[in-house]
Amino acid sequence: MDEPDYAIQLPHFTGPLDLLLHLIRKQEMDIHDIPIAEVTHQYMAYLSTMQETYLEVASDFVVMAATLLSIKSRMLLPQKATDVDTTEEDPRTDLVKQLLEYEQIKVSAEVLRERAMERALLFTRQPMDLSPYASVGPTPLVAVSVWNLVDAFRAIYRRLPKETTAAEIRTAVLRMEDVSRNLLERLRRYGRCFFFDLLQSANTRSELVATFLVLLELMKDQIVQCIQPHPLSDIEVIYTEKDVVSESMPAEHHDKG
Amino acid sequence: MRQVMLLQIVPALEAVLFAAGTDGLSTQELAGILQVPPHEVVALCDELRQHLSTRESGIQLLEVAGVWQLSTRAEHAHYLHRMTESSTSTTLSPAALETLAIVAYRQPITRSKIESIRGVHSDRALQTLLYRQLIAEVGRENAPGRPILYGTTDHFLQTFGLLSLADLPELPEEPQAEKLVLFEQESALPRD
Amino acid sequence: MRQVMLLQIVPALEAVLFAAGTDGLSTQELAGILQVPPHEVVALCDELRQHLSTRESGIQLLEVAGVWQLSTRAEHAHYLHRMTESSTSTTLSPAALETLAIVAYRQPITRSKIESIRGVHSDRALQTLLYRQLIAEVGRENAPGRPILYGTTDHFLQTFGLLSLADLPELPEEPQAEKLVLFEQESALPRD
Repeated sequence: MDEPDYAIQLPHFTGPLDLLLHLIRKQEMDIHDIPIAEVTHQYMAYLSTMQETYLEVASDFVVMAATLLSIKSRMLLPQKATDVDTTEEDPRTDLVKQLLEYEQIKVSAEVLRERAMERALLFTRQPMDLSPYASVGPTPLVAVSVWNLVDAFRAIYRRLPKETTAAEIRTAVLRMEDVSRNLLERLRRYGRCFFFDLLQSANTRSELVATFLVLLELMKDQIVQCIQPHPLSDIEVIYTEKDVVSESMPAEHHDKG
Repeated sequence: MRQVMLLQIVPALEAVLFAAGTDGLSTQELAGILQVPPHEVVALCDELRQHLSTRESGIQLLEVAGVWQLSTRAEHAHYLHRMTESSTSTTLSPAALETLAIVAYRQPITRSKIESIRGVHSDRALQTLLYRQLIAEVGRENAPGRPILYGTTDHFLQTFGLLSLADLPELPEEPQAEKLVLFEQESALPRD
Repeated sequence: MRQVMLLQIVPALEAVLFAAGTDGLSTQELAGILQVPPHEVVALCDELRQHLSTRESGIQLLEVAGVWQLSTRAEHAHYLHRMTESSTSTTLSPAALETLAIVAYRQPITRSKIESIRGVHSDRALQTLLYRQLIAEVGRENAPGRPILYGTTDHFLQTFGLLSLADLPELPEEPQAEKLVLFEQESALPRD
């Protein structure tokens, strides 16, 4: 708790306000009278460290840096000491307001987190299957079409967090290894199966493409054999059990391409 | 002294059996969870059974095929019957519909895979779909715990007017993450 | 006499709540199933709650998200963890929690308002919360571009053990404007 010097060892701030608040509270500065030059200096020091490692998150932090610098310069403008009842606003006012609101939210978030943890200690049970108690079967559904299913599926995809895909792009090589391992595991289990069934577990287009590429690679290495009895019929994939090295990674060939 | 210690575990036993639901737990499994020897599990279960009956609880402890399981009592069946009546509706909730869509397009599929796609627990939605006979257990996955695999039923095909699963409409071009950001507005889907 | 009759329904109440499991049942639903007026349902629930605690049961009665629900007790959590594989619900990141707190206390709210409070882009946090169904789109703001308004869901209430939004813990006192005046002397700066 009592670290002698400020900031830098804590890289995980959720945003510029989080960082700023941390600097202010840590130095026990008065939030209503922030020593802006001091805070700006510390903030910039943190930022330059961060920019070396977390380039992508820096933009919001940079905006705040600009705000701090602008406040600092406005405060350096000469003022009359007798100016007590001036209508001119303290350039820090908005920032202070924002910090206070943010701090309130931060505390609430912590309270919520604790509540969720308490709640996570309680377990309920799956609803009982009541069908034996139903006198007649369930009333038939009305007005559902197959398009409701398609819409429902689309709704799920709209909701899927972006990070899944963002990670896929950056770690394409790793993902290929996963896909390959997964595919081999399934092939070993099934022995032989249809091409279509094999691709069905793919949730995204890139997973589909990855699975397909891995399959080609496995064919090339003669770990699987593919047979198509007639043109356009489903291709059968047969595992030939040649991959003695269980974790052999055909995907490695792809990381250049 | 030992006896007293053991009795303190009875509420824990009740809690564990409660959460285990319809599957119940074997003596062996209970011994592992409660960290007591198997023969003491049996004594504890007897104790719990007695507790439940003397305190006129609405639930009872049964031993079926070597598995301990909590259940409701026969005399309350008519209340449960009334429960099914209040819950039958002629539409599916959005949650049930989503779950059904996943089962339809990704079958056979386990509950945990469904939940990882939807991002939330799907017990209730699955229960509804099973009750409505739109989906059914179609096997077990060859994986630890041998989880149940679900698939759609003939009744599903009938309800949605499909000849076979091959008749399911193709999914729209998969929205990639980029698209999620760019097209936040709902775009109208082509209908036939 | 009436009182005695009512008490006999307590086991039935326990049975139907047991059957409902995770879903729970609202006062209204219970009134229909047990065929008693709603205010008596509440009395019965209190009775059951007391029963369960005096007889040292492993389960308890909760009122969450507008429904009555049976659950295990916190003190048995370690037995239950031993039983269940880690649940799908992984903890939320601090960024997602902050965003959730803003939505909870300021709903309905647009993304841009959330971002102005957090001071940082919140796409990803929002996406995570939508995926976990802790928040949902609840409408559009009547403003240029008709931006989406977000609000919390019932699943949010469940997850945080809240009866309703009114049950949210109060926001910490915000320092009042008067306090600003206190520092006037120490500062050479003009205040408004």
